[in-house]
Amino acid sequence: MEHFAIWIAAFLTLGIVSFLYKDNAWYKLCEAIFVGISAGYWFVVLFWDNLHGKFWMGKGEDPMLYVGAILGILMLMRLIPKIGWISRWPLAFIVGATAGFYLINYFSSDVMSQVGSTVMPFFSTGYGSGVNASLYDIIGNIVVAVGTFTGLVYFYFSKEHKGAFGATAKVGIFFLMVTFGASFGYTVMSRMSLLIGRVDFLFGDFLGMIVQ
Amino acid sequence: MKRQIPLFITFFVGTLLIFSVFIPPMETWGENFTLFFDIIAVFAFFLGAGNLVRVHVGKLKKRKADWGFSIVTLIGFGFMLFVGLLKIGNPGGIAADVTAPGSWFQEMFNYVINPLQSTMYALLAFFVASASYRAFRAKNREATILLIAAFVILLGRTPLGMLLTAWIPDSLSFFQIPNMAVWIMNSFNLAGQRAILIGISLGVVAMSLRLILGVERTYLGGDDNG
Amino acid sequence: MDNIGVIISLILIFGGLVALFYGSLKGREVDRRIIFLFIFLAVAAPILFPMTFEEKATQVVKSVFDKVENLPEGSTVLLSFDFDPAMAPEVQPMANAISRHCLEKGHKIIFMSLWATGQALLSQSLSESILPGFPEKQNLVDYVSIGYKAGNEGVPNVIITDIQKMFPTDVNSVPLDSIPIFDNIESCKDLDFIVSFGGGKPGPKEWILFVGDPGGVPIGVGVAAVVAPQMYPYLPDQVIGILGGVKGAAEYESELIRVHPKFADMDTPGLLMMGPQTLAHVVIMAFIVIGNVVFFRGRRREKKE
Amino acid sequence: MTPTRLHIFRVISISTICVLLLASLALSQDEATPTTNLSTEIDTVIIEVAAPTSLIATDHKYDNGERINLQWVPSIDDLPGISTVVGYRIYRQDDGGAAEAIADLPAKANHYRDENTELGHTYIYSVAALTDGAEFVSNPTESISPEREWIDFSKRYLFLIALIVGGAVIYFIEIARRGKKLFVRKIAGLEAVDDAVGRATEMGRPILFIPGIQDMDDVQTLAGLTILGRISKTIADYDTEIFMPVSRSLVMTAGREIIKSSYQTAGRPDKYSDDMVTYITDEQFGYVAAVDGIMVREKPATIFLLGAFFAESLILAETGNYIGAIQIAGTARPAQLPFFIAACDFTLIGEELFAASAYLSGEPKQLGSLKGQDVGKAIAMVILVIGALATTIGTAWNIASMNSLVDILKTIFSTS
Repeated sequence: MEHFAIWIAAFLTLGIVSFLYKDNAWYKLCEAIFVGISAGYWFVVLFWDNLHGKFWMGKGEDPMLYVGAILGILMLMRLIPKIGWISRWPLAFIVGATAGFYLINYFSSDVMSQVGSTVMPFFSTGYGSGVNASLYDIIGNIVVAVGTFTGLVYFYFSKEHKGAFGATAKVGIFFLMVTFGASFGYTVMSRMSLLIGRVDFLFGDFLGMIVQ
Repeated sequence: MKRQIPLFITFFVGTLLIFSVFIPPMETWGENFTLFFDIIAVFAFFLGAGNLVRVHVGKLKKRKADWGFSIVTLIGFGFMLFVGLLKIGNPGGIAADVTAPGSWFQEMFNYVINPLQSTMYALLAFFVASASYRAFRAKNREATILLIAAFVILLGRTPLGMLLTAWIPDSLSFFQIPNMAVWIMNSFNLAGQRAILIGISLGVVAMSLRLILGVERTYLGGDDNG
Repeated sequence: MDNIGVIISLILIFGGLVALFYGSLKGREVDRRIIFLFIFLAVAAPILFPMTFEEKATQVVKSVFDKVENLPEGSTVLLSFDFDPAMAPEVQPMANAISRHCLEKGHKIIFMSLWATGQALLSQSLSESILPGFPEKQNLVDYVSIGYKAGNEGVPNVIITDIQKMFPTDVNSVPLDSIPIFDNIESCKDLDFIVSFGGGKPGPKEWILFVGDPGGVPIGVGVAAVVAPQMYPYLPDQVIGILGGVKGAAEYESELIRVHPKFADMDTPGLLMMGPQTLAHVVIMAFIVIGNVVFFRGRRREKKE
Repeated sequence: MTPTRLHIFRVISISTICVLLLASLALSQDEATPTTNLSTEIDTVIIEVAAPTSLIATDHKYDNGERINLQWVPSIDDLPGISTVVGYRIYRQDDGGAAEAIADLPAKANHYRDENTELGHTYIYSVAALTDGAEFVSNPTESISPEREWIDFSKRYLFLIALIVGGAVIYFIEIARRGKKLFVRKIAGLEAVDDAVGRATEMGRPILFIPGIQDMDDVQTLAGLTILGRISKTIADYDTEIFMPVSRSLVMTAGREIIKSSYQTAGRPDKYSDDMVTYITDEQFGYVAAVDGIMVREKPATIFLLGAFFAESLILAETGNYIGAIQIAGTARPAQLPFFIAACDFTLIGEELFAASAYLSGEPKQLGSLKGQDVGKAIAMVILVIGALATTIGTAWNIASMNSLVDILKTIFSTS
């Protein structure tokens, strides 16, 4: 069984990789398997967790469940063309709830806490710790403050990027570009380790070429 | 009417959830939303799965290009439903968790989905390389900055970065490339991320308000029969 | 055999890159499949033919190394394995390297873990990697493992004043009172150095906040790569040095071999893992250079026309 | 200054002053709860240990009456070194019933929060110091009932600032509704949208729209879908082919609704087909495998990647780039932005994704909401400057007034 499984895994691995050369039947086969099996997987998991788990197992415990079920059934009204428009109700519910939920969540975790953490002294390693920073930290602190400020200027919509404002926005773009370049470079290592894992599997588990 | 009711639902639910954060007796309403959402999503899944089957059966019937692979998809989907809903080979029988180790369902995950997943994920290593080749070119000032930042960080992640700047005395170790790389991550990167995050959340606030107030109603589709 | 493989693959990779560079001088673009092939070679070759590159330790790693190196013989060091199997590939190599270094220098080591799953990894490290190189070292005299105790950050918070209260015995139920290492050690304040290996919570940060800061004990940390940038603000006062990810481990291993040639034959998972990483990074940088050469050649040609 | 700019300026300055005033008021009322910690160092061995003392139960503030906080002074024998106290056990009497153990805590513990109380019940608590085999119980508390608060005052600043920013958004929507012209600058990626659609029409090749891999409960998906609403109108007008593979069934439903109505508005309902929007699979990389296949086989001329993306961002964008499609991407996941920047022709960075639908609509009301957003940014910038300067001056020269200003800011913006 174990051996067979390794062969299957190797077959699928190589099939996906073959896409890098060009689209081909082997890749199409793997893709078809992937789509069919994974769609089935999620369908089953959601069925047991959300339908069976909530309605059969915890029967009647929470009347709220039935509100959800009604909304779900309204969703299925799409299948009946004449009253398909009812399915907009659960959709409207989800949109409203998402909007309300996110509005305040994002506001507290990103606006409030991010703005709060910009309140930082330049010459200290932290708030209330006296003048104790090295040149390294001081430059770093100033860069963070300037970068955040100019970055926000870049995103400002109400003013044309011209004159002094435009120049500040340019500095903002400069910071964003450094950010993007740096995070790109930093991520390379973790992406490579994924490949190392697969190559390790192919040469080690599958071909047995790695002696250790 | 067909449009008014959904608009009202959006407004009502949205406002309620905003205020629920500030009203302790309503603090669990956000969780209820998640519960509702999960349930609606399962019902919607019937539509999705139905669509999947319809599309592939259609391909099969019309003998469209690659119809053979549609058979594979349909068999795979049906097989997973079969072993998953009946819990075939599950050591704990029908009462056990569907993903119990040893069940056919879970074995399929381990031996088929898992290698496919991780290989697809591993393709990123190749695409990271081809994207760097093409994108990091000094076409203009912004691209040049992007290029330099990426290059310094890449250098800093290899022994090369240290070798190139090893002559710099320890007292000036800041200028050694690996240390510069870290410094860039801690200062420039932090600043950029912060500006982006603040911008995003303000964008979310305005977007949410447009939805709740009904200024934005695209998601409802058209006025008539629907 | 291995050496021939290494040489051939390096010639292939770098010869190919030179050829592509030459082509780029003529303004020739590189097909992306060629790039893919090079990435594959760069990752596969060092896996098939183990290839290591000497890493020169950066200051942050070297400070940890120097601390261990310069402590007087017989000092007591605490090494905490605060990680789970998911983090292990990144963090375990450095934990092994530092443990070996401590034993080599004749320091006494107390091993422990703040993670339930860390204890198994700790005993695996001990029996498979660390101890085999030191047959003369005795349990309870030269090293001891006191294992895992529940309580998260509460554990360091307690052992800063009293180790025995949290750990009445070691992993084999030997009372701490009867263990020679603990003759002069009552709390973490009596330790000469503490290193925490981890990346989650509880982990290095908790050691800094609950033991390093209040107790004044020097702390070193070994963390997963993604966490490393978050540790830098603690330098140099709250943390002596930082080992970040596989790269940190590789640097430490390199330094260890350089200073103590005795370790030349030890297993160096950090350096081994850095092999494919380094080659892949170099290949990507080479392609960035080639891309720019192609770009500038093309632009010059446009201007001429 | 133009009137609009004056408005923004006024809103910002007035709101900043309001916040600072309210904050200083509130701060003066806040009282810190003193933490008691009376550990004494004694070097004698006591077989019997003293029970914990000074046990106090208080209602947890700003909740729905399901929490009670306990605080006590640990046993004086709970010392570093030779202590025999191994932990504490909390007992609770519910409505005069028998005392039940509800929690065990490690040694040194001096507080506990009971998160399982019910409104209307009365509770009496006691704490026992545990040794090996024995318990030494404290005096019980007075009986206490959890209380329900109707408004969570601990979130007052969050409410206030959200009110100011939200208010500004609504204010500008209203101003725009009344017919006032508001200026919003061009957003680079969005200028390209029409061209990109036009290109696909000219080439006679389809447009691929990818709304990310998250469901309708992610606001980024909603942003992507509203942009789809604008784009699909142009598509319907030009009669270009659009294809939208999705990884969530609900997104499929919503996507169909949107595209269908665009075709109806364009007067071509017969051209619309449900096949334009297809569900693939919920599995992240399964979806990616299929979309990659679609890209290389259908060769779309234009690809939109607008929504929530994870690691798959680069796989999709690189494949799209390979087939030579014009790609317009946008996401609010900062980790994926570098990859879109590298591989796509235009990238909507974070906030721009949300602004896009408003901008593309061209409706004054929608543009007004962007102005409101700017008020939020302006506040952030003002706080950043004031805060950084005040805290720098305050810490460097220890100036009390600066330090108290910083304290106020820290209090307002602390979210915990």
